[in-house]
Amino acid sequence: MTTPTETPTVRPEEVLIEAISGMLAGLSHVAVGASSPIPGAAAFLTNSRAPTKTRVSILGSERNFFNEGARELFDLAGQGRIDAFFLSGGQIDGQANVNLVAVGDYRKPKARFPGSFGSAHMYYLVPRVILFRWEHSRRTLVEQVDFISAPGVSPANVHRPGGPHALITNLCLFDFDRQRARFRLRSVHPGHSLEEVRDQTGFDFDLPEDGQVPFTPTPDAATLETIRGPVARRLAEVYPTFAARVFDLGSAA
Amino acid sequence: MTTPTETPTVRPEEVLIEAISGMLAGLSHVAVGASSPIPGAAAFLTNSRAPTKTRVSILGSERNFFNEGARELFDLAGQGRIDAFFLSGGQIDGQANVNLVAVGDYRKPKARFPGSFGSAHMYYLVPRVILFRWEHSRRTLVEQVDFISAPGVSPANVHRPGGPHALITNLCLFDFDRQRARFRLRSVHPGHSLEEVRDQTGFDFDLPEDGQVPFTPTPDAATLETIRGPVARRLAEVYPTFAARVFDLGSAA
Amino acid sequence: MDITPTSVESLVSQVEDGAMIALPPQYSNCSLVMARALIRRGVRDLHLVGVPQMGLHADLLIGAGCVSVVETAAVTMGEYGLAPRFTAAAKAGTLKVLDGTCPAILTQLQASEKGTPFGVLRGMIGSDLLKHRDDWKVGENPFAENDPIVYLPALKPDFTMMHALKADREGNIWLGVRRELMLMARASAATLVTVEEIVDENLIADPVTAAGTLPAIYVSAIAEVADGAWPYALPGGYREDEAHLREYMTLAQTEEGFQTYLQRFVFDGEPRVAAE
Amino acid sequence: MDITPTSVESLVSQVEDGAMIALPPQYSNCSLVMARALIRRGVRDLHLVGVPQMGLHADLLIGAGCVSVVETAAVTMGEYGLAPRFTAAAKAGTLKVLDGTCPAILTQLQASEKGTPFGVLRGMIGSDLLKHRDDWKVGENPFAENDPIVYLPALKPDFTMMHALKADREGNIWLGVRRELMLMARASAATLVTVEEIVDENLIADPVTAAGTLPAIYVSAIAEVADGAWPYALPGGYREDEAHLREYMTLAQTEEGFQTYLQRFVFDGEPRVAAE
Repeated sequence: MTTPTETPTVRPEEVLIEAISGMLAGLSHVAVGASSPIPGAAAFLTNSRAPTKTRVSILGSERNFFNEGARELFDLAGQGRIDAFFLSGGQIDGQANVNLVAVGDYRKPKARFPGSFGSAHMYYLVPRVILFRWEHSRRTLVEQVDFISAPGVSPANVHRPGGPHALITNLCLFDFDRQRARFRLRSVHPGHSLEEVRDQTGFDFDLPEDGQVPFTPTPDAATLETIRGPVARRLAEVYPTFAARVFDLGSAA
Repeated sequence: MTTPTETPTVRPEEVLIEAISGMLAGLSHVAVGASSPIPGAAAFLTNSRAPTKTRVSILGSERNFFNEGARELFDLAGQGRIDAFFLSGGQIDGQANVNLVAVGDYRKPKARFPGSFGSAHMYYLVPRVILFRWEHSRRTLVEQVDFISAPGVSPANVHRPGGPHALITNLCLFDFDRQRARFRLRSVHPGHSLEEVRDQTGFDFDLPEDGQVPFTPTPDAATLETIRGPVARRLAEVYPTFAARVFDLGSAA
Repeated sequence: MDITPTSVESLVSQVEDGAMIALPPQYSNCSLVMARALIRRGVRDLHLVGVPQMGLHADLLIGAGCVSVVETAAVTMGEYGLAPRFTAAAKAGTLKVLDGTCPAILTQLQASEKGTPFGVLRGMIGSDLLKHRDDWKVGENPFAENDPIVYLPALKPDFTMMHALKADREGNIWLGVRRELMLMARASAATLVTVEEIVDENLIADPVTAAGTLPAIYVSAIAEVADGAWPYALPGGYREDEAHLREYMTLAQTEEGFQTYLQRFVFDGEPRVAAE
Repeated sequence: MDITPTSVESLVSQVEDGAMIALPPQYSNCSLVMARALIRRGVRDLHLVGVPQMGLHADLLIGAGCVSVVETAAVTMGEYGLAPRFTAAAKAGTLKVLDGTCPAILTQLQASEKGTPFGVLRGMIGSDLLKHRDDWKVGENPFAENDPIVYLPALKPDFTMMHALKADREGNIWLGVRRELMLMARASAATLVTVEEIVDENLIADPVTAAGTLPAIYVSAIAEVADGAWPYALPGGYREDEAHLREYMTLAQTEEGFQTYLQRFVFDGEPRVAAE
């Protein structure tokens, strides 16, 4: 573990935390998966800004309010008591299908991922699912996934109050249009470009209607203070490794 | 509340407690409904005789080992973890149908009972259901019930590992033959007669194969001591009114 | 995320005519104080759901004319006898009774808890319950041949009402082993709770009490009110008031006597437990 | 009704080749000491069920050749990376993987818990999971028109294996909020438990601890063994042994390295946590 010799003004992770937090503003209950430190930080940031409005629960952590065991998160989703959730994928395609299972032939795969977790349920039921994948490459963002753990869109007769809302990577932020089943680029993170996004994306996507691609806003000074202070400290309780690496904080072993 | 001036040698309730206990011997788990003091006493007696063998749970009491709330009893039955249970009925008929709902027209009944409770589930799933009805009369033991809360027998394609095993009243003990869907008199309680049973029973029933109707055995001295000692004391914790009345014990208000 | 306690009258002011209200069984955390407040409010056409059965709280509401439908496995006064106002209303045909059986009602709530449109349950086939329940269906088990099973629609009450020993400042409620109350709250759109007291400790943060605590996310509003289960018992709190229940049983045998009871114990202000 | 504690070796001696074993998720009361004993016993063809996912306990058993089927929502080493022996076996095609999704597995266990032949669940339609699961069916909701829903058969494991902080002399097990373990035990034919210690207090008789206690009726056998979850954490007990898990991840990248690990930490006697 190396200590950065110079702290950058705004870390790339902080841009994502701010962008995601913007998509969570005003929601009542945000649930975060067990290995999602950046979404977790974004949820904590939203909660710091509106502590009486937005609840945050971290799956698998002892720091949530569940007491019904593993099924409570999924039951809450079924009851409509979760407003936003995060999913990732070994592959994500242009129709927002996610693959958490395998690359190549399912029975003898070239790559095998851990498995679908709760995606094949949560993706259907949580109104605002934000896809999060740090690595933006043609390996991860593909034209068509090899295995659909959970589809981006469903026929009209399939009960589906929820679905994909956006996709955020280390390069940019896409919105998802459920009617057209396509991503539309919303913004590119500072230091990156539309060309880089095009180069690294395996699927076709739309541009903003006015054709102008803005940069993803960076957090202001007050927000940075919140992220690096209370948010980072809460994060260190749940994701110590991440907090130690990014914020130089945490209870490293 | 009057105190009996003279304690009878063997109380009628004690004959029933002993008879029921005999039907519970060797079972692993006996569950008893909330308002069933005689079956409860029988279960405690069985447990006193074989404390490491037979568990007893009293529904609705805080003195059981449930912690999943109201559904646990029914789930246990569904799992096959309950060996014996008790049901009663405002009416019970010759096919062991029980009526816990209404006499006369269901929509505007002549008599209305509290309701079916869990009978329409437990009667199907618990291997040994013992029907208990203190009042043995043509009013309670009828040819055909006016409302079937739970049927005595079911067609072969209906999943039914459980069902009626016996019927015990203040007059006698019947066995139930599920193949023939008929009761067979096993014994008449001391002080009563076959004629009295015939007079007071609204349905037709079989006699023992040898035509001889024995008396229901009375508990021996050691058993009476157990019933009046440890069993009565445990009963007083759950059914104080009954224990006070029958055993002159309990925490009367 | 703190919850601001309110009054019992404010809790029941949320309940509109025709609401579907889930009520706990008579041995488990009944909020009699809310039942009395509902009567004073003069609410009408309630649809009561017994989870899975009900007692005095239902009998009072029925007798006071607040109820048009009861959906339950039983209405019972236990050792005290038949529930007098329920029995009278059922016999008069003025009350619609949706007769059920305990595990069916629990299954219907579990379907809501899980967000599925229905659940299934063994038993019931051949029971007259099914004859009178158009909302229950016998269907096939798709994993076997000729194996009928009962399909039960999800039941989502508008409200659950309960009384508990304590709540904390976040709105978490101590329920111990009475887990049907957690099921009811999860299955219902809103949950109104009266508690004996509000405590400073955080019930869900303490790993020892967390398992027996209803998390605040399921709780809509709370009022702090002593003796809220009276005359029923509160597990861990107080025993039932047998003398009062006998008095009720005597008075409520007639419509006139019941009105006397209502006047004395509901309309003339909120009674408190007399003896300790 | 007391239960007589036994040894870990005696617990796993009940497990025959081909048994279906439900295992808790990696963050919840895994009995690694039983997994190691199973490997020493040389059991074969196990069918592991992850409730709803598994970690090191499954990776060890798979790598040691004890497993022919895994039925799970995931096998994961969390922040440490992909589960190396699971990944290798899946890529080699030598392990049958029944890929599921968390709430489906929980629904299948809930069906067993309730004694129904199946349960239903929203979601999944259009997922490739369904393509590869002949045992899952898409059917209709009988209470609506044109509303497909997934039907899932009841899952009844032969065994559940878990580790807990404490048991009492009756065989009641403290689990706190880890209620998936109670579900697993209720759904399974037998439940084998290792515990850190056996205590004199009665966990189910105390109303404060009762809610978080697995009742003894669901418990088949218990062994008292310290550090039974090691190198995983035990909630309320100890933290995970990160250094050991990193060592595992390094060694288990190759078959050879994994055999070295097995020899050192499984076959050469039962290791204990080194540092406190």
